[in-house]
Amino acid sequence: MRKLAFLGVGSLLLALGALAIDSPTPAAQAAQSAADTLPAWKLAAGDSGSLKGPRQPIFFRHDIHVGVNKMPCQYCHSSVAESSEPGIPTMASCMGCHLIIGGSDSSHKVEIKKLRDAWNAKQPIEWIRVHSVARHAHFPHMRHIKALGPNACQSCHGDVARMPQVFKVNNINNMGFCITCHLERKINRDCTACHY
Amino acid sequence: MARTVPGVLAAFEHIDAACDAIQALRAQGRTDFTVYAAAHNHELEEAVGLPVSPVRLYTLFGGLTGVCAGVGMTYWMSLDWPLLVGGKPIATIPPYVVFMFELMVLLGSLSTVVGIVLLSLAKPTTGLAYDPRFSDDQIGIFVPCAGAEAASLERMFKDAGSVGVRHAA
Amino acid sequence: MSDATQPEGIDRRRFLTVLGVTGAGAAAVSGCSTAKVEKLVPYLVQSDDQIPGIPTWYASTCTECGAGCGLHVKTREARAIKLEGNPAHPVNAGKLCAHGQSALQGLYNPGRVKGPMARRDGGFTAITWDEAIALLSEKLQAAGGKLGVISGAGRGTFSDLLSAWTQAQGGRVVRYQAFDFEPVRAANQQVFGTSEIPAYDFAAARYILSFGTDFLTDFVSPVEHQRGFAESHGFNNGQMAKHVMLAPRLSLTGMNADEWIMLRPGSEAAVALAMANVILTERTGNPADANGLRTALAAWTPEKAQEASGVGAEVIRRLAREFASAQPSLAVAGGIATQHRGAIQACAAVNLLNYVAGNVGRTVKFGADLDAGDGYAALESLLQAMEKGQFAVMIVHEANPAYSLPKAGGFAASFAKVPFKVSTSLYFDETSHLCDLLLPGQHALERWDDLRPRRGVTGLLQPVMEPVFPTLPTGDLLLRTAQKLGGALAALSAPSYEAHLKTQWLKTLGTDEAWRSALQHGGVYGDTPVTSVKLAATAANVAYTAPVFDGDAGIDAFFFAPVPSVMGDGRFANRPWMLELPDPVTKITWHSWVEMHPETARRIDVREGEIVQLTSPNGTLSVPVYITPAIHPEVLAVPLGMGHTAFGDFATGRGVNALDLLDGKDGQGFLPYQSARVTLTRTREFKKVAKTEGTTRQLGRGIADAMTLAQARAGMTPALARKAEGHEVEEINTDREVEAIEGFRASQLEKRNIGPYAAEGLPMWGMVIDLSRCTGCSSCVTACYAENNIPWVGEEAILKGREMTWMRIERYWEGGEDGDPLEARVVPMLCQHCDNAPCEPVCPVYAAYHTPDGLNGQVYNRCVGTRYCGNNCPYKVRYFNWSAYNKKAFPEPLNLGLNPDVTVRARGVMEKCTFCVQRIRGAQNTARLEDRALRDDDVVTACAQACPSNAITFGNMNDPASRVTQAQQSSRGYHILEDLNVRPAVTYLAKVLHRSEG
Amino acid sequence: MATIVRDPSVPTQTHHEVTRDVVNTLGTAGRGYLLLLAGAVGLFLVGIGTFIMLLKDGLGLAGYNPPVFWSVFITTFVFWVGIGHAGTLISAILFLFRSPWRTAVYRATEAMTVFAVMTAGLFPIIHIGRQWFFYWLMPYPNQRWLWPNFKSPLVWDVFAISTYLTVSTTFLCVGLVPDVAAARDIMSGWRQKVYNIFSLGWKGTDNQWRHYSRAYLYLAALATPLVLSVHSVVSWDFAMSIIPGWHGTIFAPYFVAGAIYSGVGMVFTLLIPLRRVLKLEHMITDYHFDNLAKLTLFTGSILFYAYLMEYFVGWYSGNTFEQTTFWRRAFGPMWWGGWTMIICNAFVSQLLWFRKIRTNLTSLFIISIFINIGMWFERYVIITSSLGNDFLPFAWSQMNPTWADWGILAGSFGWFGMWFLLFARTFPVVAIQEIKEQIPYPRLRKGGH
Repeated sequence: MRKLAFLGVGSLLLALGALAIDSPTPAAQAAQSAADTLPAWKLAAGDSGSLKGPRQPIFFRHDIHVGVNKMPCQYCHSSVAESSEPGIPTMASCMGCHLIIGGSDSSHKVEIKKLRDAWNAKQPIEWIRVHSVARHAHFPHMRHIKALGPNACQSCHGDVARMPQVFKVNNINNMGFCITCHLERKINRDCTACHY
Repeated sequence: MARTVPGVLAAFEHIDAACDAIQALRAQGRTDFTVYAAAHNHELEEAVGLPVSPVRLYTLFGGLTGVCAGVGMTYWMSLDWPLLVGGKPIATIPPYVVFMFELMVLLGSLSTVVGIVLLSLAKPTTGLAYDPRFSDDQIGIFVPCAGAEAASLERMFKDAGSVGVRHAA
Repeated sequence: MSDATQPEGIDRRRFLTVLGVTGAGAAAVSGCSTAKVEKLVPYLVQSDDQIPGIPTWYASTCTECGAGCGLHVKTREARAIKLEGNPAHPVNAGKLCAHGQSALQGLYNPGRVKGPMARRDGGFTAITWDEAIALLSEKLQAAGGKLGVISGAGRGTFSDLLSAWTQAQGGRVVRYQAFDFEPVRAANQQVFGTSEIPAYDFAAARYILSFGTDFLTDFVSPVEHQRGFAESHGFNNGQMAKHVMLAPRLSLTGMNADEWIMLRPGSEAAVALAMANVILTERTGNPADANGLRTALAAWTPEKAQEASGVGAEVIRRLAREFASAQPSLAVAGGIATQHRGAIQACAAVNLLNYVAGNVGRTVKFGADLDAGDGYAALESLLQAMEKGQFAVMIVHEANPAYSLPKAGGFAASFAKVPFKVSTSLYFDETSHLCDLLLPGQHALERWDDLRPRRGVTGLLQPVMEPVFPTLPTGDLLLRTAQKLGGALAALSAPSYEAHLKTQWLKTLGTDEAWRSALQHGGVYGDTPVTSVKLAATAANVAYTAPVFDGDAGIDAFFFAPVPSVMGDGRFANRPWMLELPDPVTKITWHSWVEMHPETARRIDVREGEIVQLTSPNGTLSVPVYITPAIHPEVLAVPLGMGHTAFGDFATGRGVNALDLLDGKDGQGFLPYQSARVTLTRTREFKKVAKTEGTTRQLGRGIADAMTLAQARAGMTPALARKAEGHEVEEINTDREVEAIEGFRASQLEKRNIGPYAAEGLPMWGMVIDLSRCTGCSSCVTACYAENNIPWVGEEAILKGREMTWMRIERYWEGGEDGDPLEARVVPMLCQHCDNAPCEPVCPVYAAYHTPDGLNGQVYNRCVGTRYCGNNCPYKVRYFNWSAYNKKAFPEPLNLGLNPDVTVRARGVMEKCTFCVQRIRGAQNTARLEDRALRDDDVVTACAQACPSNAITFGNMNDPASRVTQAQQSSRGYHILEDLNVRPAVTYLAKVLHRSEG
Repeated sequence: MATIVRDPSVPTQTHHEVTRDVVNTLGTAGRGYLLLLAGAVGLFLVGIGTFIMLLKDGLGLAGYNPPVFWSVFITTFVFWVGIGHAGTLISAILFLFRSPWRTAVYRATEAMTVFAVMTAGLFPIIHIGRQWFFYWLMPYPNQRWLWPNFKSPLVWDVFAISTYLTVSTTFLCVGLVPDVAAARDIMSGWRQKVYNIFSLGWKGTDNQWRHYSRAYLYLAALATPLVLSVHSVVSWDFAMSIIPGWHGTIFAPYFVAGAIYSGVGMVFTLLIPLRRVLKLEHMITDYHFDNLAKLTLFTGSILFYAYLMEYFVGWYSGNTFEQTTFWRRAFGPMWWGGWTMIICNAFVSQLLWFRKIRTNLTSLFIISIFINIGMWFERYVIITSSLGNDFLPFAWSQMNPTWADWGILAGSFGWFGMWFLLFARTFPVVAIQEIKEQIPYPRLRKGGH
């Protein structure tokens, strides 16, 4: 008697609806998640399996590049401010630095070598995708950067600067996650803003 | 099996006889007796003379709750995320009347059922002597009592025209 | 606009997958978020002009027909995803026909040859390019000059190279187009002493007389013609040209005629001569030398023309007078639909007519020297040589003679006599199946090339993406063989065809900058010169003799009319977009048919869909009947371009090849398409015709409204006009009711302005469609398919009425009964984005709702598919995914052409026109980044962009200055089904009929 | 106790006989019954198979032919909802009217109602394009914060149907309690245990009867407007649209009458064989069928009038769309459907003016079959023919059902039949206690009060 059950809910909806709606704010989630991923300088690729998030072909350390070396996100994800796609760094831009920088620690040397080999073989690296919005939702990155400033990345992607291995902090595929923010900031909630 | 209540159980085949017996019991000022019947019967009802069942209050309450739920749900949900369709106002009464009505009927009837259950439970039947024929063609009267009283009641029932009297202990 | 300079080292068009959502044509399927692991593959080196998520545009040139229109190619993540016209191009000025746009499906066609192949023991086996070139060179070596080439390539650097290459080996090359204009050229030779094809200036003409020429579809330069035609024939503050069609069958062009005069096939010359005669005798001030024709023409009286053509003498006189008095006027003849054995006469007669009316030089402009092949005669002589076994090697390039020549001509047999046959065709077509070596060339969007369609216009082609398959541009093939063979060929020493092309261009351009800007603009465009012509001595010999038809006349014999349709000469038959595009006249898709006049059908008692056998001396065809009033009772018309025996899975075995009833032989130097009589036998078998039309009459519902020129000039509204015509007008709402409705609406508008709807300065998107300009050419339909990832559904689904055309062209017939003239009305029907949309309130989940900017939103991923909206839409413009069309319609590599900005709809959801919301949002994003408000021209829908006759205007109705708001002011404006009070955002401007007074 | 001129509404049996006869129907099943049941289950499996195909390949398998976006599934949905109505009418409305002839038949008809609505409830799910998202039509809290559109008649439907199902089920179960108790007191073994549970400890004490009889009255009072509302809401699925042929104010009463008409038709189809199989001839008598027949005649005549009005208004409206629609309904490509519906419903029902036909079970049975067919076609014609030719002639078309449509239709009959047969063997199909209520208890002293 599913329908019966549903109708029970039906009469209590006001209360339940309110409950369902308050989900933790992205900022809070980011902070909490950052706490359990403090950057450790020496991490071999072997360790990456024990870390959150998918294991990448090269153990690329966002925490070192962004956290320690203070590289701005847009240095690599260059098109984020002008295009709907942030873009991922070309092999060339990686090599731009790593032609010289071979890594101080042995565990780093190994990974950088992988990069150089791939470059010499003219073989692009197939990164595992961590964040992907459902394909029926269009997310224009540039609009969000324009509105929230160049460092707004973490409001969705979490504090990448402290992640040895990037993982999903927020379920960006939950429409509720987008809506929370749009509501807080009193931004257009029109469906065809994203769905077309 | 709950312990049985001691008392006298009389069976009747004739309606007038049963009614007479009930009248007699009430004349003695008794109200604790129980009358069994296979069907709803007005003569018996009059004889027993209990007030009208309060179950209708449950119905009323349920119905009203339904209407309110109907109003609240439709209005709140329309305004929670205002979407314009067909150039009509975002929240508007006429189509929502349907929901008020349906929920009224639904909750009304459900709470009525709840009513029966609760009210019947108020006067439990466990342990009272019972005979299968009461759900067939006989009328039964059970009076909780013991000893001499029981004997007098039995005599009274016999006189009234009972087809059989049994003592439960 | 990006140029083609290459970042050193790495090819700038590396084939890359980028970012799951946008890359790899990754079909964004609605409804489900995928759990499977997605890969991100970075560029090695990102080219300076490729930014993921942002389209890159390249200028190029269309090669689908000889017209040489300019292209803008939209690419995303190094994939071509949309073709649009190049606004700077003199020929098409930013517009493009359906054929041109379908080039994408030529590029991504699954039927392409995926690499070089050689015939080994019967079958084809893949080989490497080096082997292939070695093999070819060796054969050429051995051939010792016994080399023949049939090339369909347009005139340009490649054709020069090809002839240089061939002649250096002592071979013969023939440039052959199936649809040529030889009769026109012959007639021009006879009358004006020049064999070139003139440019027709329709825009300047005040009176257009077409002798069966379908100049909007398949004649010389269709897009250019349609632009001009819309300019002159479209109603423009009180002015419009008149268009009269004299033809046995109503073509797309005929459908746009103000007057259709049905004449007997082959009798055009008689009428044209009579008209010239009338003009000469009645009118003074003819061109001086024209008077010399008086005696020559005196014999051709209208009465004589009447018995030849069945057109009343008085009508002929009237037309002649109108034609002469409207200055300048324009008469056109020629084209496949009139290519009978009297075609040269007809064209010559029309030349005289134009001349005496003083149109030559004004609307008929010589000097353009439009590209025409070497002609059918040249091909015939080549074939005879082939028959005699004079060739050791035969190369067929971008031509398919095995299909486009009548079987009776025996091409296959004589082709078989050539020991070694090579095809550079991109597709497995009939000809390549006969060949020994397949050297697939590259598609126009993959290679370097250029075209010289006419004097003063040179179009460049540049690769917009990495080749889909490992193919080799035929130019490079020639150069590499040349290097191998050496000898006389040593001169052709360029390292690559690209280099060769550039050197050729630098000869004229000089600097690299000039070359770069040429690339950016898609070519070099100068003025087309106009040379004046005089009557030649032979002009006086023009005469009319009834043309000969194969097969004997008789009561049960019909004229057989193979007519060009969507498939052209057959080259488009392997493209689903074209197969699914309803024929503009009959609205039939996916198969062949025979058109029959209702009287005829009644006489021989056949019903629509009955399969009949047409028999001519040369063969037999079985086709289902389609009954239409738009054809001469003695004529049976069958579309050309179908019935392929090879040419990919889409084309093979679809419909019949009308050429099978013709015999190829003819002395006059062209293929006489209209030269057979057929007899008809019933089979009593039936096949439901896969047409998209329900009923052909609009039952006085005022859907496609029209008014006379006088009424339009008087500024009448369509309703008034209908009253004036004496039609009783449906007045469902009295004035008081209308008032009440308005009052009610006002109160509703207040109540709904909450939340996002209360925002200030919102746009209100709207559209205006001018029916006096719209020709029904269906270019917008294909544009919509390309832009919005609309799946084609196939014949079986169309038989169940399940086509998905967001934009469809409805065609209604008016009149045609008891004397009053037959008239075609076309209405582009798309989602009207009603303000009071009936589809919205019935959706239980708000999947259909109204956006704050006035769109009728459709949220695919919210739709559960109750289809109530489809029922409740009075315009029937909502389309449901009955099956998983998104999977079926985009097989590899067709999926590469998907537009990443538009969700591909999954099975079970409703879809419809969105006013190209992705373009609107895109423009809004750009404007936001540039901190400015939207401009009027920021958003152009795909249909409006493509429309060759500029019939569609789109914009913000809340902006009083916008073009759409201006256009809405027209008194001709009306809404379809206005009485329903759904308040559509699409306004139609009534068609205007230029009928002769009295 | 027979009298010279007896009131046919008063059963001839004694209380004891009533109990015995009814409870006897609960015995072990005979061959005929098992065959019927097997048939029903078979049809149901056909339906399941078809539905799986639909899930796999999509609705394209059915004969939809746009602009005909709705066809057999919605037709069958309306058909079954309609069937339901007769039951509630007889059990609730006639209860309020105290009409004596309802008692013997109402239990069976009410069971029919519940199972018919249960069947109907499946169809909106089968019919939609993405069946796995059917629950989006219900207002449940979700992280997207999306709610259904309460302006949509389809959401009205969801509420109306689910309410109707719930209430009629409750009504049925409440009515069953005393009878199950009676069965419990006679039966032995496992059956007794089962009934013991279902009887909820019913003893028939004065107190229980007091609340029970009252509550039953209020349930009937609530169910009564529900009967009328549910099919009105269903009719609004069509009437709320703008499609000529659907957009009619007459629709609500028209559909309700049609519903009851079809329902009573189904009652005949079920009861005439059932009473034979269960040997209840002396309980469900000609007297009851006669009254049911009169009800049929009444609703049938309302339907007749509604048909006339539809065509009249179509013509009188002066609205070219309405006129075309109705012209084509009668003389267009769907003429056969149009006339089937008129003949089977409007004309056949008029035969019931004749007492001979009314009282002859064979003729009644045949007529009932006509009614079932006619009413299914009525919905089919109204839906497909109106959709097939509405505003834009260019888009007109007709649809032909395919195996998928028929498969689902068959499945629905199987599903319904299965439940009804199971019920008939498991629970008293005649209301013991209400029959007894009509039979006066014997008296010691003649005359009585």
